[in-house]
Amino acid sequence: MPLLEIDNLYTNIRLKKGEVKAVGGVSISVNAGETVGLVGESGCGKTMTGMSIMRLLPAAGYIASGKVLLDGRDLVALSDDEMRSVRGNDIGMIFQDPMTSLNPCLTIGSQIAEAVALHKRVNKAKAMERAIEVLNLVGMPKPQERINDYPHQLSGGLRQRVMIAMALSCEPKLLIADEPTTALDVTIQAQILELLDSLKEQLGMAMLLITHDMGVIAGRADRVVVMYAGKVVEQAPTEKIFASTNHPYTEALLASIPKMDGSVARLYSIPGIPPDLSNPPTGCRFAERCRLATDQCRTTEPALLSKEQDHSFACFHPVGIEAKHVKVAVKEEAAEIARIEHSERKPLMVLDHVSKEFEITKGAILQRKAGTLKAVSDLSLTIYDGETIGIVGESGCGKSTTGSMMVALEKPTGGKILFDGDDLFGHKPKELRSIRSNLQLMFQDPYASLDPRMRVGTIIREPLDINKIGTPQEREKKVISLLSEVGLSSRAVERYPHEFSGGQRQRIGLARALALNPKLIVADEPVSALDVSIRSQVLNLMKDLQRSHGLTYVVISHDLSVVRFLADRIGVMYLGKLVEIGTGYDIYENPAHPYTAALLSAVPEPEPEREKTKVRKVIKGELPSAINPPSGCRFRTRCERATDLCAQEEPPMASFGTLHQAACHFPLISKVEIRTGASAN
Amino acid sequence: MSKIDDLDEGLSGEGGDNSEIVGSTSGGEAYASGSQLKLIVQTFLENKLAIVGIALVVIATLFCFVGPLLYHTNQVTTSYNITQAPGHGHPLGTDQNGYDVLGRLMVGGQSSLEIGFSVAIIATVIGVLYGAIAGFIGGIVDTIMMRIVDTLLSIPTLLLLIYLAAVFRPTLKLLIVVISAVSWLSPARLVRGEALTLRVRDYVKAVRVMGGGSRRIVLRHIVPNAIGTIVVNATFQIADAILVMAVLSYLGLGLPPPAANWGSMLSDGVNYVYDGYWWLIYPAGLAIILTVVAFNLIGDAIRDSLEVRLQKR
Amino acid sequence: MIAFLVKRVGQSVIVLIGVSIIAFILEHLLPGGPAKAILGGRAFPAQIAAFNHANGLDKPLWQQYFIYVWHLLHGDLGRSYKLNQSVNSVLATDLPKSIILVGSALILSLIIAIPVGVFQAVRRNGIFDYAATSVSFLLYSMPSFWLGIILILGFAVNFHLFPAEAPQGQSISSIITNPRAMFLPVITLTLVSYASFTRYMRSSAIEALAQDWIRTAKAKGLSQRVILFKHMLRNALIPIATLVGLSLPSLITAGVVTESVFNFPGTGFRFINAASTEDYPLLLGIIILIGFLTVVGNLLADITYAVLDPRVRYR
Amino acid sequence: MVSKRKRISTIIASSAATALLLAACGSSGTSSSSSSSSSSSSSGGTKVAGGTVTFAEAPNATPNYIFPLTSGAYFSVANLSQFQFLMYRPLYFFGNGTNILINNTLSLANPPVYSNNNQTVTITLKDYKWSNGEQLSSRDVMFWMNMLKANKANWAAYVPGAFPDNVVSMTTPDSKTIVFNLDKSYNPTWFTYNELSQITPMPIAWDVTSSTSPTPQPTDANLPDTTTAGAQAVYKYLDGLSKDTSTYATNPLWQIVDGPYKLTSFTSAGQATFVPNPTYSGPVKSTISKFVELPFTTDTAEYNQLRSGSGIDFGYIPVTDIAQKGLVSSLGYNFNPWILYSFNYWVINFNNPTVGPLFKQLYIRQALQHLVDQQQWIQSFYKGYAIPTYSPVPVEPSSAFADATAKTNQFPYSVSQAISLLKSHGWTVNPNGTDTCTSPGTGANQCGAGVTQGQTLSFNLEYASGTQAVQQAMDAFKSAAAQAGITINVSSSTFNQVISNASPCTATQAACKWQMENWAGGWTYSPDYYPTGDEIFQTGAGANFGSYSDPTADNLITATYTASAAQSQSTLNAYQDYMAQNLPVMYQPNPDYELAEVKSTLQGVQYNAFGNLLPEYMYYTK
Repeated sequence: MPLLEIDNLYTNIRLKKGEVKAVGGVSISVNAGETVGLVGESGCGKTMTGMSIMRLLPAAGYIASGKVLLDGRDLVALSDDEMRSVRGNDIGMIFQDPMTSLNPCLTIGSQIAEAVALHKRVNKAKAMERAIEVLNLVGMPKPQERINDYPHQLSGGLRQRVMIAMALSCEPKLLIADEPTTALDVTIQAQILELLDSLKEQLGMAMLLITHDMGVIAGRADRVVVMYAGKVVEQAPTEKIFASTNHPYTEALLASIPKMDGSVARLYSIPGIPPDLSNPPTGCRFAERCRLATDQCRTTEPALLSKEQDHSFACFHPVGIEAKHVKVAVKEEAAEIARIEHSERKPLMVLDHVSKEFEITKGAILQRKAGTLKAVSDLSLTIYDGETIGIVGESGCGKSTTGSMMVALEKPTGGKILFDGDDLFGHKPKELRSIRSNLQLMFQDPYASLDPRMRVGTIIREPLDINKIGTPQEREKKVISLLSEVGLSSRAVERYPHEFSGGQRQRIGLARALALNPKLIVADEPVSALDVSIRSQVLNLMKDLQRSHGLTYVVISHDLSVVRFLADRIGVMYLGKLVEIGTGYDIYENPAHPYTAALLSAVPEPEPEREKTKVRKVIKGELPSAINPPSGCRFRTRCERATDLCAQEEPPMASFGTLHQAACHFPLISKVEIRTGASAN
Repeated sequence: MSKIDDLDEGLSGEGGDNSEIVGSTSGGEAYASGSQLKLIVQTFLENKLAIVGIALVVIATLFCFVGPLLYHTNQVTTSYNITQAPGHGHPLGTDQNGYDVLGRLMVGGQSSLEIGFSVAIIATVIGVLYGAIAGFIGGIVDTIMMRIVDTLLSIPTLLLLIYLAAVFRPTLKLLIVVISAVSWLSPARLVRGEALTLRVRDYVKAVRVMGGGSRRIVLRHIVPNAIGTIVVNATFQIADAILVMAVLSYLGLGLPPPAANWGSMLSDGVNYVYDGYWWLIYPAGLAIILTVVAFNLIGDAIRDSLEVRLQKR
Repeated sequence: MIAFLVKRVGQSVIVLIGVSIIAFILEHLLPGGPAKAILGGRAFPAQIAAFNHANGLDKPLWQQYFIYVWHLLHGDLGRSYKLNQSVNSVLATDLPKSIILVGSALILSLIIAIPVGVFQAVRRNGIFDYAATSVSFLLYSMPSFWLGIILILGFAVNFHLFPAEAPQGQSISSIITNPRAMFLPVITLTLVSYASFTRYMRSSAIEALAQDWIRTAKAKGLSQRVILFKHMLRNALIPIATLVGLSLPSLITAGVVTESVFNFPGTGFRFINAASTEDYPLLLGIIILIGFLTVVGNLLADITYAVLDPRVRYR
Repeated sequence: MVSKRKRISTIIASSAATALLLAACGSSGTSSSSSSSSSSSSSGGTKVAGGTVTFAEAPNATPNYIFPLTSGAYFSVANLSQFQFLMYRPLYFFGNGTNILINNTLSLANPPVYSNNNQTVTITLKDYKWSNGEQLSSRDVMFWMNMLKANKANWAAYVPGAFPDNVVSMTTPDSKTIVFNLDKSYNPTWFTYNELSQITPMPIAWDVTSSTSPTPQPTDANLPDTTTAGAQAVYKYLDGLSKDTSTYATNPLWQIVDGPYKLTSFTSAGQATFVPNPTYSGPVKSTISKFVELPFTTDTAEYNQLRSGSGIDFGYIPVTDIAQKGLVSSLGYNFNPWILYSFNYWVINFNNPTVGPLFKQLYIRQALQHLVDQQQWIQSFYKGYAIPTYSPVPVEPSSAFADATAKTNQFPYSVSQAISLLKSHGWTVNPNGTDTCTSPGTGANQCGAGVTQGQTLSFNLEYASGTQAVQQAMDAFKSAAAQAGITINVSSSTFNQVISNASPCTATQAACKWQMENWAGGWTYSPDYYPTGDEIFQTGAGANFGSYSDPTADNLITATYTASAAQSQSTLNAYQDYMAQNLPVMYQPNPDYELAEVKSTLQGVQYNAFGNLLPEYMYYTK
């Protein structure tokens, strides 16, 4: 008998008008000691399923029908009191955002201990002892001292450890982890996933891992359940899901994810948007977006059928059985091409020993200088016309600040930025404005980057208005043509941003950025706020536009696969420093800097084989403060190869190939001497 | 630390309705039809209390401005028929000057509403300009301008009003000026606060990247986006001005008779609290309460519907 | 935290200087200047000149301002010529009484508003919530003097349950020992402040309840009671506590209307009397005091916030 | 509650304050008649010794100045009549029962003797002792006069040329006699009632300049008061002490009294407690053992306390609550309106550049007076508790001073008479519209000097806010005037603003913009007890706020204070008859000072027409 058995669960949410059928008949089972991954895009009902198990639905939500059996006991039928004794005791839960999931007013010790005291009926002191014990278990350094800390005194990673400790304090049989690492940096994500894995083994519990990240699933789950629009569309052991996908949705999902190996030239993208669950379509819910849909799909709902004993899917035209798999355009030996083209390009922007420091001040009137935050230190980089540079790094590494300086939103405190051979900040404000039209920014949050009070037409026309380009009629025309270029109809002109989806808004943002015919577009996390299926549309569009407009891109992202997909050359930043730069091949297949390698190994890939066999070099510890960065090599505090030399001397940039450079005393590959000197970066 | 500064604004909000639910189920992919104004109006009209508020305001306005055309009373000549109980051609009796109370309620309501609206308009215009300029120029000018506002806010409105009303002889215009003079502070702070939060929005950054100046940012982006807050605040200000008038009248610092407003009618009537002349106490009081409640309901509803718009983004 | 306090104190000082400048300007705005305000409209020019000289009013304005500030710094708020007493001694007798009245109303309104607000937030959009919201709207929209008078009509005139006016004694003890007479004024003030407190409490509680950590607490299996009182209330009370700090000046201002309705011999009532008898030095003295209380109250609110919220405390 | 109601008493208190401008000049004296006192009440019951009487002070009119040489800001009934006089008796006490007479029984001196064609006044003191054992002597009177001369600018009642300026010299032939030599002949009644009335002898012990000064003896020569500088130093010291109310009951200086009571406690809120002065040497000694004056913030507060039936022995009922007279009686109180010797009017500005020429036309003043419906106002607004005003000499309390003319309404309410007055002087009358002058000129049937063709009758009238009845009356006046086509723009302001606005001016001054000002308190004859118009209606007089100027009136006024004793009343009659007709101001009903409510067991209460409190007459019955 499985530990947890969800049987035909329906969960609805009442709205002012009608109901959202968030979970529409889901059946999932989880065996003891097993990790089941629950994947799907936002709004597919995966979180609601988790919440339904815990019966922690929002006030307007309710379980309409179905059973949730835990050890044979139907949780749905329990009284509130009985259910409370299950929560935290039999089932533990971890949430997405450790920054907001802990009560800011209580010490972490008391927050852990209260669950222990409640369920294990021990006194406070005993509960506190247990709290220290579990904190120790989750790898919290010096738990004895940390027990009286408040959540805000801890970093995100440590907070998530506290969350885990809390969930595990009563040794539950089942752990529900809802996007446990989404809010964390890659290296921390790897730490936490590793921890969860080992704890699961140690405690012999079952885990329901809810995530949107196929990479996380690939490496951690024994079995995968794919949800779409409130329904389970496919479930199978992890290897099978990836290797012999049967449902077109699962397949499309996988095909729309850029690969770390850079083998994909163009992503598959799913047309349309998910259905409105307050009025779900009859028939297959994916039919509207499915390349294989027939009339039958639109009228009849396919049942979840088992192909094999452990593999089932709900489709009339399963790929791999009835239909053919999608073809994904594959890149030629990309790295080589980049190397060849590069020599023909001329520099567009040169960052010459650029630094940016923010002063931290104290005091009311005197404003004493309390320190400087060294956001970017001594960064040199040349951007060639027509190429795409990717900048990767964890949060706080200075990549966004670098982007801001490139579009002249921030002024560097040291060094120079040359654009087309001109010092960008050597101009009067008025001249700077006209130069600026060559430098545009693409924003991360498509919801915040468009003025909600303006019609789309006005938004796209605004840069033309500001720079007084053309007559009003010409501007109107330009707006229409821009819209069609990004794949939106001219009817959009009269609409407001809130009428569009996130992906469409990101297109509007692109159209606006293109209005001034810029030479360089800095895209700061261009797709990180978008769902996987939407993401691929935008990424493809970005590639298309680059070709048609001859654009130069700087793509800033924490997502290494996105950067790998878009960029010709990639820079890796750590704590304000550029530690390595090279072509995608150089960086991903042949990294020189230990940090780059560690970063790469931390990224979960949607390749179960690779994930399972990967040698994990998990970076230990947390990111040091940028106010007082470590001396010498900034990475030395977390580097396995670090010696005294690293602390005393800052490693210079050294070449490892034509376009490949890294700053490390003890690189992973051997240096290459280049006669022309080291300034070819 | 801005948490405390924004306490007023932040807390007076009612918190998002089902934001969690809407967010997690529709995945931000919900399409709203029509313009956002339509959406706001739609949400607004769904609020039954808002309908009550609107209805009350319409009734009050009709009562005060159309009523006298239908119900003719002599509000010019006093009579010695004073403090008569309702009946005998005076449905609500007569007041201490022999005026018909029902007719007086209409005339008095006119000036109450006029004061409310005038104050709201003047204070909002001044406040928005001041707040926008502080936000527009920023830096040290902003600091100085906001310290001035802080300082003025440290002197309680009512006391400042009492002081000013005691020094200057109250006339309708002067009272409007004086009440406006203490009422512009909150819109100024609100608009400036909005400017501060809006200034860091990505779409404002986008304008900078396009080469747009601060002027454009303030006028085309910040002020239009703050308009909701401004309108809500103005609604509350109408209500507050009517209340303040009543209190000033009660304290003997309002408009002298024969000019009448609900506040002065009420405070005159209060003199007869022991004599059982209820018709001098309750009608004017009810008129004030209903009107003030109405404006508060409307303001609340507008705020809610603006929030809904934000939730649907 | 200390740097933050230093900064806040610095700002407060600037605001206080502003308040003193405004009060100084207000005094000199008086028709005929301070001398005429004090000596009365009919004073001979010679008398005014003598008064001006005796009180340094013939010195340059900036010098006068510094003399004025010098006096303020020594706690001298001026002299009420109408009462023939220093403003300080007037306040010394009146303020404690106001503090008792407003203080007890404040405490009482919090005692009612907190549970009601919490309950409203928990049973959001239920019948109780709607009823409580309507009541608070009604109270909020009611001119406070009218509320007081209706209470008098109801409790004192129609049914002789409570006296119609506050205790008239001049000493604090005579006020404390007459709780029956304190009932109506305290209740009036309580209802008025309850109206705003409960609305704050409700939204503060709703905000707290919507936080992720409430969900965490639920996931731990804690009971509703523990979640409300241990987790939610503690957080939701932070803004309320700062609100109490912010209402420090209301010790005087809240009483202005209520005290005059019930003839309560406190500072607020004194202020109104001073306004009607044109006792400008007393008026300004009280305004200065309130300005000071406001600034101190803001500071206290910030400190309370910092003390209650560990996020600020350990910064 | 209801702060508005408290003003009615402010008006009284401050009308005494307006008396600060009075003064004058005068001539010889008769002693006004006088039978001894003890008027009101004496019902059955056995008189018992002891007991406490609590007296309700008027709202916001608490004592706040103890030094008898009182400056303008503190010159009020509350400070003088109801506080200082209990301890420091004036040389001549006024008000004999409810009569407008000198009270020879309670005065410290025998009636003054006028000689030398009323240019010399001789005063002999009665046998009084200060509570420190010293004899009341002529030196004490000289002390007052020295202080007055040196500090006259600080004295509320000082007017240049009048007291003490009109006293050429003084001598003290012996310790009981003072002789005043005056600069000319004065009407003895006037000089006694209006000038000598202001003297309050002071103990020599007060003749000090600091707390460390040695205690002065009456026999000491060269005491500070004998030099101007010294007297000013003494004033400065005593005035300073007076500004510290907390020491009123404790400073030994203030405990030296010649009146019937001593102060034993005084709170900053104004609660004063008196006990009998055991060494009081006057004829009527206190029966009660304690007299307490209670402060109240509003008259509603007082009324609430009264309705509680305890706490107040001598209080009052506010006019607005008069309907509940019965309720109060049932609580064991006797009702008795207390009337002061005053008359009520509002001033019109003869020098106003716009409407001054109109006011200068007697027919216009008469037309306006015809629109004041005094009877109706008294009935409707004052509930019967007011007295009509027909001339500057009050009709009530009845006195020998008022003649028949003063007791009849010369201008009874009549819109039609007002209209016909205007019509007969060249005005086109337009009831409920606007009258216009269509026949300018100075002829008998023309508009009059300074009135132009097409001029309209439109006036601004500002009144003191806070009293319901006044507001009602002013609105009624506006209404009545409208019926005669006269526009009255009514506005209100605080009492202080109104009296401040209503000041004499010349047409070109900015301060002359005011047209009509009504502070609703009129004029109280105290401590200028003789009702002549020298300080209110004589050309250029300080309290002639409307700048009324009429040669006939001037002559008649001068006659009243320079006439011989024999002609005293006939000159006064001529003056009041002329004033009744000539309307220097607009007359309006004069509300009663206080609608007193006294515990029915409390007897002997005196309703002194000048507001003086005489607790020594009070006693309880079983």
